[in-house]
Amino acid sequence: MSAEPFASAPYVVGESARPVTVPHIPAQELPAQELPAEESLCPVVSHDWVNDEYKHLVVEASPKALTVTPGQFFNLLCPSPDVGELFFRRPQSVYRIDRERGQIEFLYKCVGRGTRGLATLEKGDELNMVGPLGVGFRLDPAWRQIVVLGRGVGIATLGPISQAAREGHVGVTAILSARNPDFVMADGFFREAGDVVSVLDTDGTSAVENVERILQSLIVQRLADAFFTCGSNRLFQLMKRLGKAHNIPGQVAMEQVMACGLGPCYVCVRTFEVDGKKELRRVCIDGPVFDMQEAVGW
Amino acid sequence: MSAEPFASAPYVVGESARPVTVPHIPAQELPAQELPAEESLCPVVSHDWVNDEYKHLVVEASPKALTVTPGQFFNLLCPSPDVGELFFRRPQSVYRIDRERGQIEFLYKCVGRGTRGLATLEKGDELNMVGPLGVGFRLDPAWRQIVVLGRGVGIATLGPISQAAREGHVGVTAILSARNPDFVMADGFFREAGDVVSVLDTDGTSAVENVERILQSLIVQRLADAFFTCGSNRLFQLMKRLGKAHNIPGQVAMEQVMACGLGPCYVCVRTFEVDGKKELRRVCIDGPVFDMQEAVGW
Amino acid sequence: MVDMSVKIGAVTLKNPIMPASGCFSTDLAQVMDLNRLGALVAKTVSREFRTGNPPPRAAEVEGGMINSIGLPTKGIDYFLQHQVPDYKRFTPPLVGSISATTIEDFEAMARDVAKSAIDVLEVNISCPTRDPKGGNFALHEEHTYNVVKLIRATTDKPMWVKLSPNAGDVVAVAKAAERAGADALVVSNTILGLKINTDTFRPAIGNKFGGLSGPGIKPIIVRMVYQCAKAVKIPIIGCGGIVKVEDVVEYMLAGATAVMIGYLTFRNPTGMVAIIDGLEQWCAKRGFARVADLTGAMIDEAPMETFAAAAAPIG
Amino acid sequence: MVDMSVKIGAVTLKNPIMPASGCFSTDLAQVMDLNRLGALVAKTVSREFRTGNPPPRAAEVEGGMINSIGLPTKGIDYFLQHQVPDYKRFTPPLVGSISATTIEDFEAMARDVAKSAIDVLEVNISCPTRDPKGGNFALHEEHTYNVVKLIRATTDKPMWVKLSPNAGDVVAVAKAAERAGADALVVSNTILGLKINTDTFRPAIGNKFGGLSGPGIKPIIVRMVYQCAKAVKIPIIGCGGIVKVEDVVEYMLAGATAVMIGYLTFRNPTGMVAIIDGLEQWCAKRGFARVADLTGAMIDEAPMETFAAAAAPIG
Ligand SMILES: Cc1cc2nc3c(=O)[nH]c(=O)nc-3n(C[C@H](O)[C@H](O)[C@H](O)COP(=O)(O)OP(=O)(O)OC[C@H]3O[C@@H](n4cnc5c(N)ncnc54)[C@H](O)[C@@H]3O)c2cc1C
Ligand SMILES: Cc1cc2nc3c(=O)[nH]c(=O)nc-3n(C[C@H](O)[C@H](O)[C@H](O)COP(=O)(O)OP(=O)(O)OC[C@H]3O[C@@H](n4cnc5c(N)ncnc54)[C@H](O)[C@@H]3O)c2cc1C
Ligand SMILES: Cc1cc2nc3c(=O)[nH]c(=O)nc-3n(C[C@H](O)[C@H](O)[C@H](O)COP(=O)(O)O)c2cc1C
Ligand SMILES: Cc1cc2nc3c(=O)[nH]c(=O)nc-3n(C[C@H](O)[C@H](O)[C@H](O)COP(=O)(O)O)c2cc1C
Ligand code: FES
Ligand code: FES
Repeated sequence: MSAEPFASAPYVVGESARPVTVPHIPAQELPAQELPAEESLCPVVSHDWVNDEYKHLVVEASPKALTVTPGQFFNLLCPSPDVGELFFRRPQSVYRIDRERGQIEFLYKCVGRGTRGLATLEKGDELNMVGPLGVGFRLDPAWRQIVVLGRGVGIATLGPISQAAREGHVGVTAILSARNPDFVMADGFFREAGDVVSVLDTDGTSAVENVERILQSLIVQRLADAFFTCGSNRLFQLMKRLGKAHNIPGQVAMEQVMACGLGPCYVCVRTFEVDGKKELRRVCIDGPVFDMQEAVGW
Repeated sequence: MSAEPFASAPYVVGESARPVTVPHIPAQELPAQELPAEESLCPVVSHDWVNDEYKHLVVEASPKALTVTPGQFFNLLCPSPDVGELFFRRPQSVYRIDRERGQIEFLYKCVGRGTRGLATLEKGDELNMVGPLGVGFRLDPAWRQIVVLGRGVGIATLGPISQAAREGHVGVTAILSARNPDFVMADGFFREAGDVVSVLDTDGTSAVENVERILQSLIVQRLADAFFTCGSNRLFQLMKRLGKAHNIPGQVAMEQVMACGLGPCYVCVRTFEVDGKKELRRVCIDGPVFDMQEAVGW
Repeated sequence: MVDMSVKIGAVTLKNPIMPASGCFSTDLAQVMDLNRLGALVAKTVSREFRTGNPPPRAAEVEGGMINSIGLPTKGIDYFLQHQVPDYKRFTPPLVGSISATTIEDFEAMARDVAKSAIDVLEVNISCPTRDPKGGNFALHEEHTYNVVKLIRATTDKPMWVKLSPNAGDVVAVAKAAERAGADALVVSNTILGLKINTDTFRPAIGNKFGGLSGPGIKPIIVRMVYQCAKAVKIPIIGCGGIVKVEDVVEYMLAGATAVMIGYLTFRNPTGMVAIIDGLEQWCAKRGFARVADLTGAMIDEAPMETFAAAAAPIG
Repeated sequence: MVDMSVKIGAVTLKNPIMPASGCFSTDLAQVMDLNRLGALVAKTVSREFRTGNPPPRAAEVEGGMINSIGLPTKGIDYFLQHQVPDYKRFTPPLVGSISATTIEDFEAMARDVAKSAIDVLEVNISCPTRDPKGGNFALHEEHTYNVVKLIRATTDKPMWVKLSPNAGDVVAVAKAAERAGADALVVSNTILGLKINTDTFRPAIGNKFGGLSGPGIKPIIVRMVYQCAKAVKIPIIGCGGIVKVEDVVEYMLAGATAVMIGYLTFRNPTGMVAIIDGLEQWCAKRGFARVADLTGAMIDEAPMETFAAAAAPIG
């Protein structure tokens, strides 16, 4: 076809799912430094349904994308699942980092247009990702045993910190809460990192009181130097209460609707409380991982 | 995926490229009759590049779509070639009707977003078409020899009337005007129907004066009972002038940007002149084929 | 079984889905059963023959389309003698839309058209393409009051007044129309816009400015419907960018009693019928026995999803 | 080589591409070189600390997005002590944006902020989310005149006034701002809209109403830029829905001297830089030696594609 493209980059052109530019080297006024994040196009390596609602996506990542640390996220330009446009990107935290193969993995739940569009990607397609973004989890070298408690998509977010703990020879107990056995995801993956306890709605084991008993017993056994949680406000409140009572430091990964994902727009705020004073922080750049005692919940 | 679809039909859903409803039987106040047109989904049988700019599309048509007559058109819901939406359908006249195989063919030029999007359809994909629409060509049983004169995409529109003429044992001389030999399309197809004369920009034969000489000679040889044209305003003006001088009836297929394609919106008007009085007519429902002497041109 | 009927003053529609003026004619019987519709709405007519504006008359824009048709019409006599009987072959109530450039002519038009077999008189005081400088009655509350008042005095036919989203204070205009005796408000006509062709440097449509319609304008018009519904007691008909069942629901939640649909018909010629069917299913699934119960059912409070909503004072 | 610089009164920008206030911060240095931009534009600041509005603060709509952030700010002292120096690490001129609810406070804010190292004072009299009833200065020409006049008296810094598309007569407001001494106009802020969640029946964003931005509003704002450019002599900065090079060209043809970009950065964080590069290429290909020559270069006549254009009288 010899005709001129309809419109130039970025956005409306056929090229629009592609990254729009290679970031320029900062001007000499700035310390010559690597930019920490970028918009990159990552080929899909595999993309499979884990159960009725969740998909597991593996992409070939750029070198910069591979610098992602546990708890950080990427802001994904999902293809549209229908004839309408998608106007926002969708944030997804990284579920597994395979630096050897140069791959990054996501585990996500299909809930609306964005994730339904994401689900249409096939092996070989390219995914436009911005990242790595945000403040991830911190591991204190003094900790010997940590507890991660996840429910639903929260399980995905807790993957890399468990992986990192194992690599740092820190023991991990993963409590994975789910509706039924089909939704206990990645337990094999967590088992590589440490002990796994699944709690279910179907047999009532996921009840807050039962999870509290499990946590209490881990505390008694001195298997809980630090708490990590994601995915359930009820379970977060439980961990926060126990953490406070037993003086166990904790971190929580939070979610909020985002527009920019980078800090400027103040769309993604959540409430925090420090010394009895409430304040709003941005999930995208102040988080998504926050101190458990400062977070108020959602 | 167990989640509810994001939005119901029509339009924004994944279903939105599908026809939105089966037309209801008219209420009894109306004579129970078949509706003349419909929105239908037609599987793509083949779709090939003819040259750098033109594509040839064959679809499996619904029974109603197959009632299309030469000069009529379909209003096509083209897929978007980029991340933006397409808000208008695109009209394309039918290029070949194969009632035996139940297929309809289009020959179109890729000029902008709509046709570039159309070009992305692959064998097996479905094309949403509204039609058949408009008033097509008329063949007078008294005519023994007709002349069709087309340039560019206009050639496509003249295909079915040449086909119909041959089936009615009417002789056809097709004058096909093009930039260079690559753009003399479908000459084989026209050759089945009658004589073909190609005139080119490259060797100067497409000049209006030369085409005039060819037409004059056909008139002298009594091979021009009626004129048909499409695709070039200059050539239309030539045929109109000669037709008027020699009292040869003529028909012209016209184009105009459309919104509804069905008559209500008055977007698609062109100027016509009858007895010295100018008036506007709608290309979609009063045409696209008009009396050559009444059309003013474009 | 869902009761799909809605009442707009004295007029009962068998469902809340109508075409928008200028986006509908009996030509659509080519593809659909017009008797399915809640009402039929004719193209705006004015007294004299009008050619309309130079082509191109429409173009795609990012959120839908822009048009400047220029209200072509064969005039009132042709409308009364040919078009009204043509529409009357079908069963739904017929809404006749009128336009004029002077208040006196509007009064005379209303008198003449109201005497015909139409069921509702729609007063189009808001076409953005008539005067590019924006001198439409619906831009100003006094002009609106004056013209509606005068028309009200000429006829008892149900009168719907079509407002303009280009007014700075649409609520004031809505109240003026209500005070002057409108039976319902149509919110609204198109939004004035401009598209320039960056190849030719010329306007994309012949009349330069045009009116925007289609999905992109919906959030603006939904806001206006909501604001007007809080301010007036007469029913409101939402119009702007409806392309799916949820859009109708959104308009009704905001306070609309019924809706009009324009652009969708260009995209999906039988879309209105699909929406009627889909809306009935939506109501059934959500447990609404009457579609009319959706009107104004929006819950005004913020979505209390987060503690922050409680913690953050509204600026 | 294309001369990409543009002059806005006394200020020269090395190219016409700037971020829009509230859609930019030095946080973007995470992904791009901020020194590429024509100017840096800070988020609007007001005197006191403001928390902003309850989440959710933004949602997708058909033509882009709706937001009601509520102008959260750490206040003027923090802005002057921390944010101005932070921005001043970069080379492009710095535009400081201020807001206030009273005319007196606006005057005091302007005096205090203009004394800092900012290069341009942007007066945001048009944020649609401050008062949902719409009590913004930029809705009315006298209010605009009064506040701009008072601010003008306090400072010689270049002053850009940001208008509201919600004004009924944006041209009158533009003229009032010019008369009162504005050096340039930003056309414009967001359009007031409403999105209702049809699952929950609640507003989609915490503050109920929000401002629309993104591609869907472009034809409306381009029209306003065109109208204002015909009516005032001071430069106009186009702002609304720019997502590609051609959108910038369209705004400049309509009369804009430069543009501001908001939404695009959310979709493509480095989009502004891509547009700067693409605009230069576009100019080179089209034979424009200076990008500034695009300003107002629209050919006003209709596209004379058809004889009908000549034949049809404009209604
Ligand atoms: C830092 C972060 C990490 C995340 N990691 C994961 C993950 O690993 N796996 C996973 O399944 N999900 C994750 N999410 C949630 C994921 O972003 C949302 O499920 C997704 O954006 C929903 O988009 P949608 O269009 O499919 O649904 P929508 O129909 O848009 O919305 C469905 C729900 O998702 C919420 N939502 C919509 N847009 C956003 C947005 N931009 N940001 C956050 N929430 C939104 C809505 O409030 C609504 O409750 C993460 C979110 C954040 C903020
Ligand atoms: C009755 C009829 C039959 C046609 N038959 C054929 C055919 O057989 N083969 C063929 O190649 N082309 C045909 N055309 C022209 C075809 O419709 C346009 O080329 C196509 O719509 C361009 O769309 P686009 O998005 O690719 O280009 P755009 O970028 O939208 O526009 C490119 C050019 O096409 C014109 N155009 C845009 N939209 C329309 C529209 N809805 N209707 C008409 N013109 C438009 C524009 O004015 C412009 O000059 C026909 C047009 C009509 C009205
Ligand atoms: C092509 C076209 C012609 C129109 N003609 C008229 C008209 O004659 N009278 C009128 O009141 N509104 C007219 N309108 C406005 C529509 O009735 C409607 O108010 C507007 O299109 C918004 O609805 P939509 O977004 O569903 O199209 C016209 C709109 C279009 C697109
Ligand atoms: C999230 C968000 C925050 C905004 N904050 C401000 C602001 O603080 N001050 C201001 O003058 N405009 C603000 N705006 C309006 C933008 O500056 C701009 O006028 C508008 O978004 C239109 O441009 P766009 O379509 O390119 O986004 C904001 C817009 C958005 C989307
Ligand atoms: S999403 Fe913009 S600041 Fe977090
Ligand atoms: S395209 Fe609507 S009347 Fe022809």
